[in-house]
Amino acid sequence: MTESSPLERAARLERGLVEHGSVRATEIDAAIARAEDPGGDQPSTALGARVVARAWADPDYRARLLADPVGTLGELVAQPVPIAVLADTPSVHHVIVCTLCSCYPTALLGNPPAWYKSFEYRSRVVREPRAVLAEFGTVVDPGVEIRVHDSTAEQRYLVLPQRPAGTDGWTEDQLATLVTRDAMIGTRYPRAGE
Amino acid sequence: MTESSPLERAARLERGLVEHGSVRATEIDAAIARAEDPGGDQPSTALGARVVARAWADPDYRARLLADPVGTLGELVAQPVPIAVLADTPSVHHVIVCTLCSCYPTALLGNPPAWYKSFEYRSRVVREPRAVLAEFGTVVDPGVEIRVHDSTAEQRYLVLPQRPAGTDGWTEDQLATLVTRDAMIGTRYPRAGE
Amino acid sequence: MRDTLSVDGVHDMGGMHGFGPVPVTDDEAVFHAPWEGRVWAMAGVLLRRTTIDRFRYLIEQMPPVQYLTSSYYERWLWALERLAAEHGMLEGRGADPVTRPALVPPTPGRFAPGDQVRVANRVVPGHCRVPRYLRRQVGRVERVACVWPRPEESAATGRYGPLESVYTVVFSGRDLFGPSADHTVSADLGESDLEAP
Amino acid sequence: MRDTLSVDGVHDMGGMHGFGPVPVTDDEAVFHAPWEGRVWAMAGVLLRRTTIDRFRYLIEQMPPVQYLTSSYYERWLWALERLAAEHGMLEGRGADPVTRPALVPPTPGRFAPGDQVRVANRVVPGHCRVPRYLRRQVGRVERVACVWPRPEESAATGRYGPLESVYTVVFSGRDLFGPSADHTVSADLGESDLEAP
Repeated sequence: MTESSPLERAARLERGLVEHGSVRATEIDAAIARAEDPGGDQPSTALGARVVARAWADPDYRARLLADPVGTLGELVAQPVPIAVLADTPSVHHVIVCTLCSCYPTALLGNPPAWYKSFEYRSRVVREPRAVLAEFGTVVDPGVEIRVHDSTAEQRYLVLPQRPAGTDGWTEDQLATLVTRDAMIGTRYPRAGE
Repeated sequence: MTESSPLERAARLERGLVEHGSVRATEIDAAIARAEDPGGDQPSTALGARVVARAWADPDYRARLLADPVGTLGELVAQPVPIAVLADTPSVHHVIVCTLCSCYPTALLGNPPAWYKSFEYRSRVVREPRAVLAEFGTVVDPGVEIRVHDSTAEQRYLVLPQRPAGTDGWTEDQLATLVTRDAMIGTRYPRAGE
Repeated sequence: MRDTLSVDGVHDMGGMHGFGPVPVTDDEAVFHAPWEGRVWAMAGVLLRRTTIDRFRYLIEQMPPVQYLTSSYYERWLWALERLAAEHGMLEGRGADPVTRPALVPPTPGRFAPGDQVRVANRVVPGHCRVPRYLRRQVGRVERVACVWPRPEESAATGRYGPLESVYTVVFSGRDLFGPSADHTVSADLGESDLEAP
Repeated sequence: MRDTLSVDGVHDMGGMHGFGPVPVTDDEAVFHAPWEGRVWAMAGVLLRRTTIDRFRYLIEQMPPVQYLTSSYYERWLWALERLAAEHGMLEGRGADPVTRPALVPPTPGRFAPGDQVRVANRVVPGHCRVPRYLRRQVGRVERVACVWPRPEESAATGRYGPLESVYTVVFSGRDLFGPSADHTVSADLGESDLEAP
């Protein structure tokens, strides 16, 4: 392997693959465009926020989402692998990680943030989740169990946080503004209500 | 910490330590001179070879060496920590390593070779000693148990190889020419006799 | 390339010390350079011709220092170069598409929710999805998570292997990381990676 | 400096995959550059003012990439800089000499030759001389090796800790590394690191 830069190596690989018909440059372009500017029905943080907001607003949807997450999420966007929804409660706070690589619910949320893929997060959150969450500014009550889910198989996870206080009567669209990506991974709480 | 070279950092540290009386430059010079050109009674591979040759030649010495290694080796050079002598037999071949750092019988043999301190040796020899020994050109009969000693505490190890065939009647000095450093670590056999 | 030596690699870093604070940023850029996007998208195409486990396994074979000093998409690029090479994709050969298995509902297997299980001592060289910090630990089955092909075979062959039940198993943080740990850890482990305790 | 986080560090590399062939050379140079000799000799002097365990512990706190990309004496230099700093040796303060314990004959302890023992699950952060590949494995006591201060305390305080018996324990390579391993491994483990199986 030469010592060329990743940029040069990536370009060389793509040229070779295109030349021999293994990829088409147009499909690469289209995939990047979709990832960087997803429409409303493409995997993205915004899509995940809609799911969480609806689960907060609609008890039937929440029940369906927990009982059949693949089917329920599949109504919005195809789920090629199993996915489980982890509902936080007053006594359990869920956090997801993939210590072995960087498995993430991309089929729902799009690409993971850089910190999720970092060695620091991967190595530490299974061992000392309270210390790691504190680095996000998240302090979990000592009486609350933190459960860290290591995504060691093909099943993916989505955290369903507790609905913030002070949001009585809010619409789904209003609720969705409180749902951050990190809240769906479990490293931060949703934004506060009123 | 600055990005200066190890050479610059080492010089800066030494200047600071000398200036404040923590070390004397002359004792540094003297220690290096001893390590690089040990006299006959300083720890070195040659000293270890004398021990092994004598154990081959003198059954009483061998018995004392195995029964009281610290005392027996201490007749030649002080042993500040425990040391055990591992006698190879037709059915067991001993190899030493320190997976956690690079512990080595320095009080007898002097400083370890670079490969002994390498990540490759430290990581692999406890897991696949036959493959590692093969990289030294050493093929151990499949019927012989390889025992790898991980130097995890302060006890150090010296391997006492089997006396090579074809050395009947050899003097200790002659025998000592067959004893290599690697033979006392266990990664190679002694040189062959006649 | 040595193809059989990655089970105890540096990629298996769960529980490791020394990596320092998490680089928490609110940087939401999907790609931090155009080439990253192209590598990501090429992976999406090429992964139709092999298994996700094969791709992971290739990454796991990066030498430790290179793994730790490469960025995320550099590791992907390294694996894609090897994937293209092993299929002769740059010499005009190709690879047949590989079908991801259809999702089937979880089915009852050897273990049931509530069972205590011990994680097997998975040390045989090759790809493996049992992190080292869980080896030989005892946990409790929470649910049957799914049915999925065994990753060992999928990684070794580049074709999806035989199906098996996958269980979500919960462990005490105290068992794993000592008395100061007050959390729990769950992992999804295949039936062949679990034993009666 | 975070002083309590090295038990699962990259230095604990016994059994790790990925490091490639051993760099076997017949190069017998004791030092490969003059500064290496000076670092080695300075260590000899400074180690009279602390414990060998403290020195090891300092090295173990190098960040993983730095550890893996530094040479042997660079790691020593890094630790000596920290050792000098923690004793204020460059500000005119010094450190009292520390006496290495006198060698005493091994004494009978809790375990006897022939006993089966289980290695404790040593996961509490701090210095530790139990390699990870031996945690919770069962072996057989071969002999009482020596009596020596507990390295945990010696590392934490820079003064030698309470004495304990150290046992040479033999393990089956098969237990540690799977069915293809036909060798045995021995390690010297302190009484407090061993349990009845």
